[in-house]
Amino acid sequence: MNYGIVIVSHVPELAQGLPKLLQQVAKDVPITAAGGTDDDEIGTSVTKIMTAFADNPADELLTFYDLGSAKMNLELASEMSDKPIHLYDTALVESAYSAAALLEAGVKLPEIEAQLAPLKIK
Amino acid sequence: MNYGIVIVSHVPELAQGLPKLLQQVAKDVPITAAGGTDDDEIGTSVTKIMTAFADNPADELLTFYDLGSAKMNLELASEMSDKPIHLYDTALVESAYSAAALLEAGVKLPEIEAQLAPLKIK
Amino acid sequence: MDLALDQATKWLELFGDEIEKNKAYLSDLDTPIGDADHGFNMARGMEAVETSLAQKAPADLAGLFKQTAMALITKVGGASGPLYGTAFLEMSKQAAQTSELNSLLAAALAGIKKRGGAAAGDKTMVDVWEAVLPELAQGTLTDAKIDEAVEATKPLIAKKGRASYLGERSKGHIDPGAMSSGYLFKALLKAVA
Amino acid sequence: MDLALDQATKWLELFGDEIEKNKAYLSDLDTPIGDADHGFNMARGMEAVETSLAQKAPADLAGLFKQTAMALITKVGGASGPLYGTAFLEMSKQAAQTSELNSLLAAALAGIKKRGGAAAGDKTMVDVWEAVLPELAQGTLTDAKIDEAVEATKPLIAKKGRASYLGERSKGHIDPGAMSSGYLFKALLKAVA
Ligand SMILES: Nc1ncnc2c1ncn2[C@@H]1O[C@H](COP(=O)(O)OP(=O)(O)O)[C@@H](O)[C@H]1O
Ligand SMILES: Nc1ncnc2c1ncn2[C@@H]1O[C@H](COP(=O)(O)OP(=O)(O)O)[C@@H](O)[C@H]1O
Ligand SMILES: [Mg+2]
Ligand SMILES: [Mg+2]
Ligand SMILES: [Mg+2]
Ligand SMILES: [Mg+2]
Repeated sequence: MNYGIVIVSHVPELAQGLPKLLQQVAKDVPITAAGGTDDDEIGTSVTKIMTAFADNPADELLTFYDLGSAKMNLELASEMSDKPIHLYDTALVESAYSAAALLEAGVKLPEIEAQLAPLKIK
Repeated sequence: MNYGIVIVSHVPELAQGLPKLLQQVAKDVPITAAGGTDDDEIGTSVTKIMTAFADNPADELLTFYDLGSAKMNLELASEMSDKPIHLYDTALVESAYSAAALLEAGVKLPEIEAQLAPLKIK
Repeated sequence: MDLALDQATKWLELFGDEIEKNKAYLSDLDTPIGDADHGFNMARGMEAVETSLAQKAPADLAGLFKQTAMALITKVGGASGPLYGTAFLEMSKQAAQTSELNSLLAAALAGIKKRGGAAAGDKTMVDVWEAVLPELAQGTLTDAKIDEAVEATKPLIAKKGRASYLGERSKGHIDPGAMSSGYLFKALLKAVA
Repeated sequence: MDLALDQATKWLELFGDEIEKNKAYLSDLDTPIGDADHGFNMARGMEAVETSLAQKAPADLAGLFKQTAMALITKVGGASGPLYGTAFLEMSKQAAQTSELNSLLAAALAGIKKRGGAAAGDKTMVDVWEAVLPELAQGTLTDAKIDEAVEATKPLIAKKGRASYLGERSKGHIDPGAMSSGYLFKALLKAVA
């Protein structure tokens, strides 16, 4: 089972930047992102999220988001997607970083989720 | 007492993007940021942080960061700064957003800190 | 009562008009407890609904609600997008079985609550839906009661959405999504009158 | 023993040489439990130290350590910057009172622990400093003992720094900052020999 990470943010720059932080400690983990509305304003886009899902070469995706409306669009997108999508209500930056480092180290999903659990804040 | 927010991230784009998310709900709160090393690589810079402190017109600053080494540089910078600096070990995006919205609403610092407390994850 | 295609079409037109007319006000409501865009989000979404329905006239209720849902989901840009989008998506699915209005709206409300996780009292659009649907089912819904339901969100402390970040400070402000849902039900009353 | 300015200068030169020689190895250590840059960070920092000292020859120990601190703080770019930077900053302040080596190093260690919040057993450079300082004070420190202290970080689970995100997976890897501190103390032994 190969896993990838998808970052969903209301802000395009955040969606561009966070993967750089992650890729540094997870060079072999596929990471894609969706940031901003279709017009690159502050908000989220189901279309962009579905593209991030499809563009990510992994079979199964761990997804992280910033604010609640991003979560709702993530859920809509995952209902429309074939891939298994895992969604975490954890601190965006810190939990995506943890997940990335742990995936690179070959840690299995249940153990990763156990480590993410204390970061649940939403 | 007027408060401002300073964002410190290892990534330049994150430091550019997060303030946009915050400013949307906190148009009157001064927000500055320091992202990346002096060469704009992944890391943090005491120099950039001190500039963010000085450029922020507020008298007192609430600061948020991503990873531990950013915190150490924040502390170094605050030791070298005249302004009172408050540093939070809370989820970067979610707590900076909370603080911004609450400052805009005129909430006092003790109440803001009470609301940030459950977001402490580092 | 069974909702006819022409009534539903009128419903959406009237709703779109109210949104367009009041978009600045809705965004004002979204300022102290949000990011000041609810009206503009909804106006953009309803304009996309209008465009979609003009480009392709739906054959039936299910089609009308489906097109509406997709336009809102893809164009609104804020929380109200997935929420109203899901509401119309559920009505679209339900419309394959029945055109009975209360049944459709119940499916919509269930969808909103599932999508957003809100319950009555959380200071969201759900508060208006929960207050309005029983009255509608009894045939006792009026504009005044809709106004009351919207106004009733004022003293609540927000538990969902951007307003929830303000905590106590969300008290004393009408919820913008509640207001737009108020417009939705007033438009419905006119459309089925 | 009192540390003389020429000994301290030699110390930093030898340390800089070891860092430059082993930067790829240090970054390799920083790969399974970090972001693969510790060696490059330290090399950049020590090059900046060399430049700074060449541009302005410090008048005394305090000046030497202060310039070293500022170069590391501003140029290292990673956690080791504020940590080693604080170590030398504290030695600089202490050097205003005394040149006694153990006293200087104790001040440095206290600074590192305050800055990073680490304790012995957390799998950081602190583990090496804590093991080495008593031996140094007794006059019993050897390269072999330094190697042991560095190696002793291998089975530990990291509690601080980027390695701490790996949890259990940080076991079985030598801490890179411990290794660079190992070079620091080997260089010291040579410089004061
Ligand atoms: N989880 C939720 N459940 C129900 N309604 C919600 C939820 N989150 C937000 N809302 C509604 O959405 C409205 C805000 O919509 P809008 O301003 O368009 O989105 P955003 O907050 O993303 O800018 C709120 O007034 C509230 O009625
Ligand atoms: N809080 C801390 N206290 C003590 N040492 C630490 C701490 N955080 C990190 N370190 C040390 O720093 C080393 C990593 O340095 P470096 O790779 O230059 O920084 P970064 O992790 O920011 O890339 C670790 O091996 C460890 O020895
Ligand atoms: Mg809004
Ligand atoms: Mg919005
Ligand atoms: Mg490193
Ligand atoms: Mg680094």
